[in-house]
Amino acid sequence: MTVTALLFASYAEALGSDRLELTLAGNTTVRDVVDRLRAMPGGSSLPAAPLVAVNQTYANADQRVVSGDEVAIIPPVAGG
Amino acid sequence: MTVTALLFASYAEALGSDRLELTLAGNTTVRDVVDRLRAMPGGSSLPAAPLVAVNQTYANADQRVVSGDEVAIIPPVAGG
Amino acid sequence: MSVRTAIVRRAIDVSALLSEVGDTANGATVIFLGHVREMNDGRTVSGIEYSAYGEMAERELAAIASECAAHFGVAHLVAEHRLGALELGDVSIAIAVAHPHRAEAYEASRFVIEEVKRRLPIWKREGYVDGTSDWVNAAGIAHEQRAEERQ
Amino acid sequence: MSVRTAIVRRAIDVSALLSEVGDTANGATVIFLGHVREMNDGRTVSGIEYSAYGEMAERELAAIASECAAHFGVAHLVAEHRLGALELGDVSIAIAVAHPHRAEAYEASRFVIEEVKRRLPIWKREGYVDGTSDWVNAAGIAHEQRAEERQ
Repeated sequence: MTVTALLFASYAEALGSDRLELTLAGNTTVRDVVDRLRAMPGGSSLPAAPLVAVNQTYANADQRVVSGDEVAIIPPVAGG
Repeated sequence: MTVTALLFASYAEALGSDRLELTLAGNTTVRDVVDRLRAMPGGSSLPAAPLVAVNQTYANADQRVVSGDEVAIIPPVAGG
Repeated sequence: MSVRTAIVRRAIDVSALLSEVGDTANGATVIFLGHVREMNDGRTVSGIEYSAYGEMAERELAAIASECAAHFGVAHLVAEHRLGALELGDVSIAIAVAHPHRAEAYEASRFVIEEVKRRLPIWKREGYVDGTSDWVNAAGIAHEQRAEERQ
Repeated sequence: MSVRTAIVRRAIDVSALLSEVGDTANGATVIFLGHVREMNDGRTVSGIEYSAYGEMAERELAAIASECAAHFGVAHLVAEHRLGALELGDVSIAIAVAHPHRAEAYEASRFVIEEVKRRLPIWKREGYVDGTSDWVNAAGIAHEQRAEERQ
């Protein structure tokens, strides 16, 4: 299965990309997606447990992801 | 001695005037001024202990007033 | 720091107040506007005539603003209260506060309007669509309490 | 009741927002404005570049406004957040709330800005007069806490 990982701000700079297509095994959770990103070059700057949104809704680390999901890794927000 | 009593809003309507020169004995307090006004025609609509300002500063009922003072009887305020 | 207050007999220019408190040192601006409201206590309002103990109202509003600036450390504070005949929707009071931080900006703004309601010697006579009118005594209970405290 | 929110890439027109929430049914309007501030953590700022997870930011801002309207019963609520390169003093966010009563108007306004700070997926890169720039992590601690709560 394939999910789209979105990266923003400092996280996008660290990984050198703001959008990555990841191929993962089935039975995958948010935590697995984060672990995959952290294993990539520059990925060590991501915290082990960042804030994540799946399909634009904040999600827990153990939430299941399915093929086609958009998994966004959210740096500390600073709106306002 | 003479003090100027100022009346506003419903109190001015009740006494038919917004400014009265009152001649009083010496040794006079805010309470005496209020009592004098309440004894006048229409004065019974004034509360026995209204809010009062002497020379534009809120004052207690037992505050002394002296000749030339401006004693304002303040109806319930409704600014804003 | 700048603090300005006024009791006015003209329309309040909210955009002008905004420009007046705007600078580059502050992160937060809070503006409070009071309007003439169509319904009050179940009666349909046609307009409000605001009157005041003018000189004292000016002094009290200035005092409220000074107390606010000292207490909350506001950077800029402008407050104007309008008198005279106001129509539905007209702005009766505008308070603009700028502060480096938002919590203080909100608290300072709220302080000013609450003190205005408590102690500014201003009265309003509400006109109703049925042709009647009445003095508004919104602060009646607080007023009696304050008067009693002073006995 | 009307509720409108937007993530925009143009200057925020505060007067237009004011007109939008104005009607004759409400006694109180509270406007909050966030500005680009000259000093932050002791460094002199030259400007801020705001970026966002755009679609999610639009959804979250709309959700915040809906929650606010439901909770406080606000009559009108308009909130706009700006993205892109902002200069000193520029308005980054404007929140306008109209309510029959002032206490609720203040509380509703405060609710919106606090939720925006907590959960709107927007980031800012602050530029300094010395030519450097940095991602601003004002909500860092709250962020770590939220992330941990979700483990």
